[in-house]
Parts: sequence; C-alpha cells; structure tokens
Amino acid sequence: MAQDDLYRTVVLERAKAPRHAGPLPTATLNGQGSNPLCGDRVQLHAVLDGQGRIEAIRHETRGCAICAASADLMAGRVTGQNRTRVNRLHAELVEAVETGTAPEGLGELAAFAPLHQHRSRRRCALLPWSALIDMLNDDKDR
Amino acid sequence: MAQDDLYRTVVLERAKAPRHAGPLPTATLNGQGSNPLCGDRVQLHAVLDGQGRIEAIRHETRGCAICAASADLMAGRVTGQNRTRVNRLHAELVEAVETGTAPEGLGELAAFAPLHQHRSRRRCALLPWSALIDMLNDDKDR
Amino acid sequence: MDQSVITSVHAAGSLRHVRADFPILSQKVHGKDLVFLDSAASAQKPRQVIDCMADTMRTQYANIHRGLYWMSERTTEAYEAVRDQVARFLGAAAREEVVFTRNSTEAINLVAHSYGGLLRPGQVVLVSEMEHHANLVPWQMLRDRTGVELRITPITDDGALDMEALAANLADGKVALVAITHMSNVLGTITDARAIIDMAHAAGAKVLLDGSQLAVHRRVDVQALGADFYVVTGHKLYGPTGIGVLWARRELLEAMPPFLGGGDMISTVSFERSTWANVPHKFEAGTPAIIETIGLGAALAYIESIGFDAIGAHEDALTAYALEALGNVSGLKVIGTAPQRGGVISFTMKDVHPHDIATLLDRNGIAVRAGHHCAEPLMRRLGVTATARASFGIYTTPEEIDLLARTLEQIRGFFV
Amino acid sequence: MDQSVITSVHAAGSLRHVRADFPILSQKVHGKDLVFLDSAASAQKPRQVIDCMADTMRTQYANIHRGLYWMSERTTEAYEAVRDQVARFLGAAAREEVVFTRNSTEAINLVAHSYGGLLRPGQVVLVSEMEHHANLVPWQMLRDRTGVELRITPITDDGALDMEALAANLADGKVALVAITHMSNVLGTITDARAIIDMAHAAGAKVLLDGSQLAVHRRVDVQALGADFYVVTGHKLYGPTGIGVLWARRELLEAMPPFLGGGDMISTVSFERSTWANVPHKFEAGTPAIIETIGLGAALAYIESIGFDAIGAHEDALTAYALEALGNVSGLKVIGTAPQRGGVISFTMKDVHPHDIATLLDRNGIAVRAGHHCAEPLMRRLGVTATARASFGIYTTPEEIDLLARTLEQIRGFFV
Ligand SMILES: Cc1ncc(COP(=O)(O)O)c(C=O)c1O
Ligand SMILES: Cc1ncc(COP(=O)(O)O)c(C=O)c1O
Repeated sequence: MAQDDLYRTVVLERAKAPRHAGPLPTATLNGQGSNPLCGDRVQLHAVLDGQGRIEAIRHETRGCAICAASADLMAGRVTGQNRTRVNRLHAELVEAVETGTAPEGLGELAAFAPLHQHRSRRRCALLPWSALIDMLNDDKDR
Repeated sequence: MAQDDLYRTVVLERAKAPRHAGPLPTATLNGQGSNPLCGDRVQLHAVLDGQGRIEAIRHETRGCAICAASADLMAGRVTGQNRTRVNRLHAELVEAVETGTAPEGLGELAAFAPLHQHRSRRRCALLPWSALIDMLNDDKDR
Repeated sequence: MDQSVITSVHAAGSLRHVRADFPILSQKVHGKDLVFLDSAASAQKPRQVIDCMADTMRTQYANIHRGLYWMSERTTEAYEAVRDQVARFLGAAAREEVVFTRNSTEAINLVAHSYGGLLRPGQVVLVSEMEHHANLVPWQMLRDRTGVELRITPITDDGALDMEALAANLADGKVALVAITHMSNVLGTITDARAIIDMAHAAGAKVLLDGSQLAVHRRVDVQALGADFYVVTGHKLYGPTGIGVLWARRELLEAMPPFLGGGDMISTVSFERSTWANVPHKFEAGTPAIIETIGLGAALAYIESIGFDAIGAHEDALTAYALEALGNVSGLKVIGTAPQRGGVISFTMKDVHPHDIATLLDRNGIAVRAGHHCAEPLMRRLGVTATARASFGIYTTPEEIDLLARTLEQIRGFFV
Repeated sequence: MDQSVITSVHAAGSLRHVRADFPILSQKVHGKDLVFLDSAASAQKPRQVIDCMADTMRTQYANIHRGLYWMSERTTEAYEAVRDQVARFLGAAAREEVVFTRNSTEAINLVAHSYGGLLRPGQVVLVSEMEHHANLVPWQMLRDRTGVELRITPITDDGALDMEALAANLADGKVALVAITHMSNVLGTITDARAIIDMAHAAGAKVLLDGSQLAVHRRVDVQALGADFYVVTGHKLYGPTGIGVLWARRELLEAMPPFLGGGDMISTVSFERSTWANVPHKFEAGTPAIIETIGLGAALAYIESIGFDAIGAHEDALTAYALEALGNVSGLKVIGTAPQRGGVISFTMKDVHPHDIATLLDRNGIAVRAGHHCAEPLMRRLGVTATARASFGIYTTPEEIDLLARTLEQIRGFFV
C-alpha cells in the first residue's frame, strides 16, 4: 500500500504532531463540539481582536486522525480571519468533501477532498469547523 | 366450465337437497363442530342401539356445499355402523383428501378426493366427521 | 366487452406492457391461465422490484448506518434515499417524518403503543365499523391496558362512513384520536379524509388514516389532507413483503416515546440510562429490512413511472365495468355501494357459500378471496359470515373481469 | 501462510465452491477486490437465497393463511415449511414454538413486552456487561415502565462471563429471567450456555439466549441446552433482511399475552372483545415477511448443505490463524481473549484511531467495522471508546486474513 491520498503527509503529520494544540490561558472564547458516535471531541479556545478577527486559537482534540488534523489545520488557517472568512472557508471545505474537488484557494485543507468517497468520515473533518462556527455565533449572539 | 369433478352431482345434490338433515326428537346423543374461520357449523343428533351402533342420525348444517354434502353423505353412510367402523371410514376419507386417491370401499365419499388440491377446504369435508367422532367419544367417556 | 372500457383501460398505462412486467401473470393454475383478482390482499411484484432486490444482494449489500466502509455507505445511501422517495410519495413535509415498519399493522401498533401511551383514561380513540382488524385490535389492546375508551362510528347501509354519527361521536370533545381507514378493504369505500380530518381537528382530535388500500390506487398528499398519522404497507404497493411505512407529523414523533429498544434507535447507552436517537431513527430498532426497503423504492419508482392519473383512470374504468358485469350475474349481490369507491368488490351469491365460489373460481384459474377479510365486526354489521371479494391491480384486464362474471354465472348454474 | 491452515480451511466445505455461491464477493471497492470482514454485522447472501426469493416473486406468490386459492395455499405451505425447518435447525420440540419476527431485536422486545409484562416489581432481569444494545435497552425500557430491577453480571478481564458473579447475582432468588448473549458480537466470547441455564434454573429463573451471533457458527439445540427463549436473526445467517426468529417453550408462549394486534393473530374479533389465535400465530400480526421467510428457508438449507461440522472447523482454523496473524502486527491489541470463542475479533492499535483503521482498510477493499458495535457499556468496561472488528463468514479465506494483517502493518507504519 502506497502513500494514501487521504491520509497524506500533511494529515498524518498534523495528527501526530499538532502545531496549535493545547490550552490557551488568555482565551476569552471557548467552544466545543463532539460526535457521540465515534467519541470524537474538539475543544476550542480563542481570543478575538477589536475587529472580530481571530487573534489566537488553540484546540484540544481527542479523536481520529482526520478530526485532529482538521482541527490543527483549521487553527493555523483561521488565525487572523474574521467570521465571514471562516464561514467561507467552511463552505469551501464542505464543497471539497462533497464533490471531491477542492475550490482554488483551499490550500492544505484540500487534503480532505478524498473524503468525498467516505461519506461517514466527512463529519470528522467538519467537526472542528462546526465547533468554531458555533463558538463565533454564540459570541455574536451575546 | 364443465361439470366440476370436485363439485360433482352427488355433492351438489346433497348440499341442495339433503336426505338426513333436520332435528331428531328421539336423539340420545347430540354433538357439534364448527370452524370459526368460515362460520361453518354442524350439529348432530343420534341414537345408538344396544351394540353401540348408530341406529339413527341427523344433522343440521350451516356452511358451504362441501361441508353440507359431507354431513349428509356421512349420515347416510354411518347409519348402522359402530365407532370402530366410523373411525375407519374417517381415516379413509382423510387419506382420500390428502392423497387425491380414494381407498376402495369409500363409495360416494370418494367425491371429496379432489380436495387434495384444495388444502384449505379439506377441513370443510372433515368437520362433520370430527364432530361425530367427538360425540361418540364423549358418549364412551361418560 | 364494451369498447370504451377496452380503450380507456388500454390507454391507461398500456396494459399489455404493464402485464409483461409481472412474470407471475404467465403462470398456470390447475391447468388454466392465472387470473389474479386478490391484489387487495397482496399485489404481485414487477420484475423491476424483483431485479432490484436481487441486484442489491448480488452487488451492493452490507449492514447500514454504522459501517465506515464503502459497501455499507452505499447501502445506507440506497436505504435512506427510499426515505426521501416515500416522503415525496406521501407528500410529507420532511424525510424525518417517515418511519419504516414491517407493515401497516406494525405501524398502527407503533402509534397505539407510543402515542396511545400518552393518552389518559377517559380520553377516546374513535374507529369505524369498517376497520380492518389491524386498525381495531391494537386500539382494543390499548383500551384494555390503559383505560382509554374505544368508540365506534357506524357506517351507512351503502357502506359509507356515517358522517352525522361521526359528528355526534366527536361532540363531547373527549376524542383524542380518530383512527379510520382511507379505503375499505371489504367495501371498496373511499372515505372523505379531508372532511373527517377537518371535523376531528375542530373537535381537538388527531387523525390516523389507514392508507393500506388507498395508497395503491390514488395519490396521497398528507399535507394537503392535513393528516397526523398515515400508514401504508409495501406488499400491496407492488413492493416486497416485510416493509411498511408510518408517516407522522414530526412534532408528534418527537413527543412520542420509543416503541422497540435496541441498536440504532439510541443516542447513548449506559446501564443506568439511555437516550434516544433523533426521529425517525428513534423508532427503527435493530437491523431494518434493508433489502425490502430498497425494493420498496423500486416499487414506488415503478408506480410513479405509470403515474396515478393512469392508474386511477384504469381502475375507475375497470371498477365501473366490473360492477356492471357482476350486477348482471344472477343471484349476485355486491356488498358496498358507496359512491366514492376503488377497485375492491365484495359480493355474495344466493345459495352459494363464498368458500365454494372461491374454490370453484380457483379451479378455473381465478384467484379471489373469500372470508371475513380481517373485518369480523363489519361482517356482523353486514349480516353475513363471509363474502367473496375480487380486487384489481394495475395489471387487471377487462377480459379477466369478463371471465370472472362468466364463470360466476356458471357456478350459480350448478347450485340452482 | 501456514500450510495446515490452508488444508483445514479448504477441506471445510470446499471454500472455493462456497465463494462462488456469493456473487457479491467478486465486486471491486475503490478499485480493489472486496474483502468482506464484517459478516458479524450482516452476512452476504448466496445465490441460492437470492434465486429463491426472486423465484418466489416470479412464480409462486400470494398473501398467506387466508386465501382459499392455489397460489395462496402454495405460498402458505412454503412459508409454514420454513417454520418446520427452523424448528429442526434450533432443535425445538415443536413447530409451534417458532415465532417469526423482523430480527433479533424485535424478538427480544417481544419477550420483554409480553413475558416481561408478567413480571412484578421486585423481580429481577439479569443481563451481562457484554450485551448488545438489543439485549439491554428493551430490559431498561421494561424496568422504567414496570419497576422490575435490572441487574448486570460483569465479565472477567479476558472477556468471559464472570460465573462467580453470576452465582452471586442469582443468590437472592429474585431473578426471574436471565437474558444473556450466547456469543458476543464484540469479544467473540462464546458463553457457557449449559452452565448458565443450569444455574439459573436452580435459582428459579428462566433463560433467554441471544443467539444472533452464535447460531451462525455452531449448531444450536435448544432442548439439549434446556433454554427457555432463543433468538436469531436471518440476515446474519446468510438470509434476507427483515426476518428473525423467536423460539420459546410452548407453555411460555401460551402464557404470554400477545405483542402486536391485528389480522392473523386473532381467533375472533368483536368490538367488545377479541380472542387470540393459538401459538405461534398469536404473535404474528398482519402480513408477515412472506418472501423473506421463504428466503430464510433457503439460507438454512444452504447452511445445512455445508454442515456445522465443516463450518465450525473452517471458523476455528481461521480464527486461530487470524489471532496469530493479528498478534504479530505491531501495536495491535486483540480485545477479548476468552478461551471459548468464535470468528469475531476486536482490536485496537496503538496511536491509530479505529475509524482511521476502518477507512484505510476500506481504501484497500477491506471491509471491517469500527465503533462501539452497539455495545457502549461494554466499551466503557473495556476502557475504550471504540474498537475495530474483523469477523468471518463461511466464505472468508486465510489469504484475506493475510491481507488484513499486512495492510494493518502498513497502516501502523503511517502513524509511527
Ligand atoms: C385496510 C387495511 N388495513 C390494514 C391492513 C394490514 O396490512 P398488513 O397486513 O400489511 O399489515 C390491510 C391489509 O390486509 C388492509 O386492507
Ligand atoms: C449479539 C447480538 N445481538 C443482537 C443483535 C441484533 O440483531 P438485529 O439487528 O438483526 O436485530 C446483534 C446484531 O447486531 C448481535 O450481534
């Protein structure tokens, strides 16, 4: 079995050695998401700047490689972005996992496009994102 | 449709104009049988002689032609016979309806042999007989 | 045979092509061509359904919902796609309102158990005099278990629901649920579901329609009707056995406790306490009838490919033709003459027991049902112990009806 | 691969011929040959079953039990003949002890409802820590409805039933029913049913065995075991979905009130009161899964044609081989090491989530299950959230196991 195109280097690396994992003592926003079916759980901690952009974000993820890598890639990718941009990235990721083709500009997140062949695993990649969107929405509603 | 070999003349005649139907005021034995599924009901009235032979028997039957004809042919056939003989005739009738071939000596009762192709109707022909056997057994048990 | 019947029947879905889809119709019985006039008991299956089930088992089968692998995902998709199809077929507001059951009987029992369990003593379940046992016995069992009252709305002499009596039965405001057939399997009567629902809702009652018969013959639109519960059964819809449907409004399903416990209907399980999955899964415990559900999808697609316009026209023409043909048979009496009716005709014949009719027809290849048709109380109301019943499907031809009428005339001849 | 394994496996029912009977095994998945190692979730179907169901629908179908015509009588005979077949398959004393249900889950719910309803608060239902949700949730629902107590017998660390704890749980004489799996769908453990039954009977308790897994792998003899209730599910027995079996001692069935109400389960019906049909029909309401029951008959005939001697030998050899092969994969831990076991092997792998294992295997054509296997409390007992599970059928080959082990080793390589 050769290098798998779903479990690419980037996915495996981030799952094994995440760059944005751990607590964030300065966090003003905290959120979480879980998938009771497989026991995956993502906790998010973030600070927003004055313009509503994500200044810093960290995740604590217990789950499969897809979920852990997705959380870590997400954290890297959304730093410095606002809600609108997060929603757009999320929509593009959804498109990628549903069609198998990544919209241009998705960058490393395109690694998850092969999930289009694994319907039941899409949720693993999307879980961190829905946790993030919930967290940002909760903040706005306050 | 030609004369049907199940609904032969003898069956139709006896169903339409039974020879042994009606009450029997002198009856010392009374019995009945019914099939709740189709609403068939046979009432029997009989007198036995000193040797346990059926001296007289009449039936009151509400039901299909097969059941009515069977009751009437039975009444004619068992008059003068004892329990042993009744049981034998019953066994032969069962054999006829199950195999489609009537044992020799079944006489007019052989008319029911084609029921072998109509499993769900066999009970119609056998109902008067089981009522009779029950009645004779009840008498013996007393 | 009347030429206009031939025309309208043949126009309706090109009967010859339809018949070619049903392999069983070329079978012989007692040496005669099979004439199958018992579709109301269970319909025959087109090759589209047979092939779909066989192909599923040959090429794309695994247990569903929990498998992370390709075969399981594809099978799950095929299974869940039928939920969408059923939702469209019944005009449901959402796929989540579609619960798969074994048959209509289980669907009604599910409601009697889960919704019925929410009722209080003193509340009333109202059924009619013409219900199939499936829509009577579960309510009797509920009554005997919980002390709700079971009330019966009579029918008129022609076999229609007595709408005045219905109004009277609803008047005290105690009726919580009206459970009534949308089409009688004995009389052929199509009830006025819209009127029943409007009256029931005005009296604060919910309505369950037993669509086991109707859904085969007419397009159902549960939202347009305003129904609360609707049940259908796959095997009468030219589909497999072992699969039926309960449709219910989402909020009702959500308020109802589960029926059967087991895998797939749970959210989390611990020894102390379990929580339930969302609807509809809360009501689908254990491995469902996967292949049959997929087969039901093929049956619905087949029905849609013919279309209810053609199906309705065909059956109306056939039914009118049959009523006339049977009306001419000496000594024959049609039971059930309500104006709104479908292709199910019960009859008795003077001096001939229904069982003898059925057997003599069978000996000529013609399959009709005889008995109480799982509606004993209705038989009592009609003053008979049994009737003979001929019922039509999309494959029934006017020639078959001619043969039925002719053979009945001959049978009658034997007995007089 | 070890030559002796090849020999014993091939001797067992000529594997090549067996595989040729299962059309799906020649399918490709993600461009690879399908390697189906999820038979414990649901088995694939041999052409004998597929053809039987298709032929039934093509040539010999009608609703059963009430029809007086040839097609109905023949279909009734075919359906009821399967009851005899199941009775022989399970070693039942009489055909009347065989009740057809949708699946194991419904069979257990039937018992929980009808037999459970006879229990009194204070009486105890005893299950084990390794039950499938199907044999746990119905008893929880019974507990919550009626106030009977639900007691749990633990398992030992190797995954066997803790027989001392069982004895302790039975000691107060309050246990009315022991409901325990005959073979775990997670651990592969085969429980000592004879010992359990003897202990339970001595304590005055009845015993229900969940034979969903076991009956696929070993000959069952309910009379020799002395069981009171036994359940199996058709789709794991190489049969159709939508059909399962409850076997119970006749006197128990006779004492139990009915479960679902409707047609066919009644003797007489009036609005005031209905009476029930004799067993087993009392428990079979409505149109049953006719085609599926007949298909189950074909599946049992197929199994018998191979024979449980061959099936058992094949699976024992495969299981031993697989335990060894998997044991050699680095970081892999087999969960469940009870001495008596069948061909179901759960495992975890250091640093690799079971879901990633399942997906990566799937991408290589290999279907295994990953998750809680409908046994959440057992997962908690084992201290895991999920496991991966490979399970074997009569068509599984040692080559497939080699491929599994090799691919797992590669997967492991990705993650370290
Ligand atoms: C009106 C009606 N309701 C309910 C049923 C029960 O259907 P099933 O036996 O498929 O549950 C029938 C079928 O006999 C029916 O005709
Ligand atoms: C041990 C055990 N019990 C019960 C069941 C439930 O079987 P079904 O889903 O067919 O009702 C299963 C199957 O998953 C099982 O493995």
